[in-house]
Amino acid sequence: MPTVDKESSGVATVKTSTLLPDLSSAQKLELLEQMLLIRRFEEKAAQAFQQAKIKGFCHLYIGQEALAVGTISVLNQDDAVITAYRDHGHGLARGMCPNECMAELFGKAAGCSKGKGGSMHFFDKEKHFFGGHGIVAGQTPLGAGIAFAQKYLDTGRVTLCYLGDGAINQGSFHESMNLAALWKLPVIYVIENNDYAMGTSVARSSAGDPLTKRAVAYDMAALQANGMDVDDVREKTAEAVHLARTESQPTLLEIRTYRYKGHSMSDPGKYRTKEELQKHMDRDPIALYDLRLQEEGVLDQETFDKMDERAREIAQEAYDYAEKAPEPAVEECYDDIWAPETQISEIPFRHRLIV
Amino acid sequence: MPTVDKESSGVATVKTSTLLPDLSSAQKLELLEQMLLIRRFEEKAAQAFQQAKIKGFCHLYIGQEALAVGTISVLNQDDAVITAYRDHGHGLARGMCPNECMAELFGKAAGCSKGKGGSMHFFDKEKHFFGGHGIVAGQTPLGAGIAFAQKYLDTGRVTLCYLGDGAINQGSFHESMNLAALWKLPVIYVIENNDYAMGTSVARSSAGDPLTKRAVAYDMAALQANGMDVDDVREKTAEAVHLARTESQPTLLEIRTYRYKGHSMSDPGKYRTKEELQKHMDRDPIALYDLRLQEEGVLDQETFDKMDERAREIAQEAYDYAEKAPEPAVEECYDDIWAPETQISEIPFRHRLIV
Amino acid sequence: MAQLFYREALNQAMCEEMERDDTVVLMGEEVAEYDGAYKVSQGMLDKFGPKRVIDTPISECGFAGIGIGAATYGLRPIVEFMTWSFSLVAYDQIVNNAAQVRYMSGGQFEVPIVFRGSSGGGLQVGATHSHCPENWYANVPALTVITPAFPDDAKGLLKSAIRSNNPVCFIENEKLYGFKDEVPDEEYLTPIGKARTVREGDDFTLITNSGSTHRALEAGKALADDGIEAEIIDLRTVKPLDMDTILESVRRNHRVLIVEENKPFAGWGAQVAYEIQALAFDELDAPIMRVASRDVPQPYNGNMEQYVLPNPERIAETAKKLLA
Amino acid sequence: MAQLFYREALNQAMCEEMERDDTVVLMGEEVAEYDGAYKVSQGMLDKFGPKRVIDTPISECGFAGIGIGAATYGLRPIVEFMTWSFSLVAYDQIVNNAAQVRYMSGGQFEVPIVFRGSSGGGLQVGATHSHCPENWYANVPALTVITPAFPDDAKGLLKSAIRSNNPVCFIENEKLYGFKDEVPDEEYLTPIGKARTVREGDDFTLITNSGSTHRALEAGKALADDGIEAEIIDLRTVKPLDMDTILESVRRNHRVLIVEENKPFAGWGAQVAYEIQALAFDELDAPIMRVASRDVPQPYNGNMEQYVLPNPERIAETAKKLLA
Ligand SMILES: Cc1ncc(C[n+]2csc(CCOP(=O)(O)OP(=O)(O)O)c2C)c(N)n1
Ligand SMILES: Cc1ncc(C[n+]2csc(CCOP(=O)(O)OP(=O)(O)O)c2C)c(N)n1
Ligand SMILES: [Mg+2]
Ligand SMILES: [Mg+2]
Repeated sequence: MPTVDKESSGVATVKTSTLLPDLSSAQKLELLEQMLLIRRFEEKAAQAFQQAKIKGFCHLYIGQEALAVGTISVLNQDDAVITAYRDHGHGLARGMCPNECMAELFGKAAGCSKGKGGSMHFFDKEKHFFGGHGIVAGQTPLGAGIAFAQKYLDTGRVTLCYLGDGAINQGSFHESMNLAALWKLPVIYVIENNDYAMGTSVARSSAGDPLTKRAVAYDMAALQANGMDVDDVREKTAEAVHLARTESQPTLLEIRTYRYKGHSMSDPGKYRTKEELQKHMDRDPIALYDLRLQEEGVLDQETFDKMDERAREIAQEAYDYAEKAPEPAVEECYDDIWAPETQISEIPFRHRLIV
Repeated sequence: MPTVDKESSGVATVKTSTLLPDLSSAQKLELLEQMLLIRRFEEKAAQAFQQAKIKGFCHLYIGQEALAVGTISVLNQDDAVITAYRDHGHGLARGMCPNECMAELFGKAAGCSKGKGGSMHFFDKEKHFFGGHGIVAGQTPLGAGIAFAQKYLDTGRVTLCYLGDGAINQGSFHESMNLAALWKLPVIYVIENNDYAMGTSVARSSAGDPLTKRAVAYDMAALQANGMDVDDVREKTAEAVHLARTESQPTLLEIRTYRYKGHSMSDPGKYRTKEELQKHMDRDPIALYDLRLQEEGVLDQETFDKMDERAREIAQEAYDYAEKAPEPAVEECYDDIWAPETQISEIPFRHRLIV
Repeated sequence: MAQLFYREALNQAMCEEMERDDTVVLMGEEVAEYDGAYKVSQGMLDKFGPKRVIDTPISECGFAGIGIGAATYGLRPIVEFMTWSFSLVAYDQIVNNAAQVRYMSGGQFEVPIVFRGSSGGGLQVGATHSHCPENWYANVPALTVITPAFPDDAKGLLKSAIRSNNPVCFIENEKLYGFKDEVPDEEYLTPIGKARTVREGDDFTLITNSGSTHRALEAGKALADDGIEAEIIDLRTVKPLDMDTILESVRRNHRVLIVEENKPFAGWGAQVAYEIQALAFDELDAPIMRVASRDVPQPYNGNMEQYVLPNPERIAETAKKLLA
Repeated sequence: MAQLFYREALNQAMCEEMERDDTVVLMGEEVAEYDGAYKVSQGMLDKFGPKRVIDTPISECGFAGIGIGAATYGLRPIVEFMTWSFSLVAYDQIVNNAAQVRYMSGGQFEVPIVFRGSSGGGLQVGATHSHCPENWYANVPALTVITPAFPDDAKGLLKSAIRSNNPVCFIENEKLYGFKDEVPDEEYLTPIGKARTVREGDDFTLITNSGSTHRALEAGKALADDGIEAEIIDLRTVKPLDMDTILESVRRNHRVLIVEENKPFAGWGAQVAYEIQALAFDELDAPIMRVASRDVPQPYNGNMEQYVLPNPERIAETAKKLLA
């Protein structure tokens, strides 16, 4: 069992001892499948955005697939996941229906949020996916709150709360870390460090290096993982999850990754060089895992091509589904504001149109 | 010259080399005088509060005198000071007029803030005293901003920004520390750790120990001082001030102190034992310094008694002054909202009474 | 009926609901070991223990968000702001998360949470500590805003708020904690969204809420001595507005005075005035008038602060202008 | 006269003022190396260097407060919020510090600061990103709130705001950045606190601001085809209100429609309506009407969002009701 101990750096870390059972070939292929699905889904979304079928903001996850897939793969189905606005990958990794996700991007009634949330606000209660949040770091207190409830209700469940490297400089995250550590909440804060917040590099936004130091202030456990290697992501996440589940201790998990596309579809990305981008694409998480599985003999090129073909099909089906799906009636803007009252009588006037 | 370096704890610290010239006897007596003045002023304020001449909140500084006096004594006259609502001590140590301070507590027009600010909102522009702020940690971004301007204008000046131990858990302080470290602002954040935020002990509010660890995240220099010993306070503050002045680097300075009275006048203080209080009163900063000076032969009992007598007189004079001072006219509530316009024509309707 | 202080009535409401429902928790600064900065939660730690009555660090943004997150997971948190003035650092959490997560999720998640605490001026705590946030929150589509003026309403409305499946801003008034009045002994719920006529009169209709209700009643007495009878409606719930009760009275009295502690520019009274003239234009014999706080930051000086607040004298004077 | 985009006009205003006064600095997320998220600060880093055009971390509360502190020390910061929706995490700094430090210090400190950035809906960015904060800030006594609708006003008003010795909330509109119109070539200042009649008409008076001005003008055209002439007043400054211009028009037209993007409950339009009926009651032939955003969180779906916003159709329909 991992225990918190302090390195000379002052960063509390979790002693790694392998907690993960070896994966069956089928399980390994499933990880690859999920990463491929995210990649192809996002490419399709990009296409739909260029066709103006998707509006507003659209933040793509391409390049970061191993992070969402790896972290979520070590969770139980009933553990909770909450993230920021770059949420397509997490939703799909959590098992959300690609059709409903794409329909949400198209703003259709069949979307996972009935077309009211959009790209930044995916939600799926059944999948224990708590969104999809547009305000930078605004989800970090919510993540602690979900963990608070999990602990209060003795569920034995844990929460993965993702945030970007730029989000660590919001006060809400600092308050959340202190509260999570002080109250021993089973939450894992996963910093998806893709080196940039829009056009601002970590070095230009954040004093202190590495980011795991942000945990020192609270004597909180901290770990780093390589976000391009799904196996490393899984191992480090497993340590943190185990610590949360067995000792109800939070962990700050910094995962280094990289986004291939612009911050959002409207970002030309002048702030980085082609070489820098290429360097990261050369360690592509999907190619890397494909290679590993082929070396292990779990996979051959033909199977991979089939899997990739299938991923493209699913993405295309999602696109077709979303396109055909009906628009919501505009009057439905008045629905979903309030939950029906069950313990008191309905509140009068609430649904009155204010003149 | 001090330079930042990291200890194994991961807390960056300032190499101490004595930066303070020896004090003359007169200077030492002045420190004692200031501490005595604050003590007697606060006692008089407490009396006035019980007489209902002071209303609202009144947070006394008794027990913490060495902290304000020691830190401010190493500043230049034109360095900036900003603090929270427990601000009487800092104002007096900064050289504010006791009469105007007491008049402010009485809500009189002659008060340092014309009776509009009250106990929590002392200000004195001439003394480079930027308040007096009621929202916990709300002054911490302002402190960084003042330091930003000092640096921008090449003033060579520095800013002391005080906050309480409870204030470290506000997001605004975290954002301020990151910005101060990232932009190398000449600001010293002084945590007045008196062990309690109202009735909440540090252990119940703040994960991580010691509080200087809060600086690690930002690779910011950090120091601790004994707030009951004015000499120790001066030495550590001098290190931080030197670092800010010569290298424009911020420091987190945790000073351990204790408040003898309730959080505010309305606090019975049930959360601590008489013994705990006594333990701290036994290392009273004034008694301690008195003893030291008497041992050094700088002071004898008679002189001390005279100084104390004088401090009581000044406090009484302030009380009398405040009591006699006239009430502001109620219509003056419309003054001091806006600075007169000098670069554009006055804005019409601004002073219109909204019907 | 028992005579209870406003603060005791609130305490009873929370205790009864916590006994009734294990998912109700109370969190906030000093609510547990200190018994509450204003003693509203007195004795609750002893009754329910530290698991359910929770002291927080001074992190309003953080613990408001924790309450919201916990609410989406099935708890029914009561989040106390020592005063609503301190909710400004949590404004984003309340507006963007508490009020919008249900909508943005297409109705998947419920957010049954009550934010409550003290508010308002009159105790000389100065500009940073005297805010009246009714309009800031009532402007936010999904939020319900409740502002009780009497102990019985404080209890009955807080119980209803805790049982609501939706986010409620429950805005108490610091000057009322020490106000004592009758509270029914048997259990009861006060309906959200219903105003209460606290004084009947046929010369004009005065619409008010919270602490201002008491100043209005004082003014009402003084006016009665001059033969002017005010009908005084205590909104109790600021949003949604009980326009039925308001319009019924306006149709009888044809003259309206609104008394609110909000600063005037787009305070809640402006909305009430707008709706009355929109819905009962022909019933009005005179322009609707308002007595709000003056449009200045809150001064510390006592006389000045009373001058800034809607005090009985200003209310009575304005009423006379209204009837002139 | 040159044809300039709204964003270019804002850029010129900042550049001219920074050339004129060394104490003016610009800080915000992506304002420097990225040329601004909406390209408002394009080229300013090259012109003025990193000391005066400063990229910030995503810490609105922190850098808003830094701007305020620097302003009390004599600088004149322009603090850009990428959008005003993100100012919610800085609400306390703006309300309690920017707007109150001068008052609480008895007038000792000046706070010459401009908070500016994009706002509003219509681009399908959803509930968290579409806020219209005019009323939230205009309610705060010391704040001046400016909401330009045209490039020339955007430039002239921003220059005035930067030269003001007091805190200004300068609320731009995302949909207008790409709007092009004439801007005088010679230097000029547009006075704060003066409304502008952008269309003359004698059937009714329409009062609006910012992006809604353009929707109102569209509706005005459509109505003209039906022989209805709207007089359209663009407030330009929401607080303080130019009641002279408003009342002068109301006295001629006797019917008033207010069009605002604020959510309706205690939006700025409620205040305008209140003041008009208070000051010109006998001039009104019909109740004042408002077209505001519908009282729901902002939906992502495009048609739904247009339905929620004050669109030209709703404006025209309501105008016809007003004249019926
Ligand atoms: C409080 C707040 N400020 C600003 C924004 C605008 N914004 C959206 S994403 C973003 C950058 C975030 O970068 P990071 O946290 O690293 O996440 P990434 O986009 O890299 O996944 C910014 C500034 C916002 N949504 N919320
Ligand atoms: C944002 C905010 N929350 C709560 C309060 C109420 N409050 C005033 S002082 C205080 C305790 C602060 O303790 P600490 O920071 O240790 O300072 P000390 O009183 O010990 O000097 C609290 C909770 C406030 N003023 N501002
Ligand atoms: Mg990033
Ligand atoms: Mg303390």
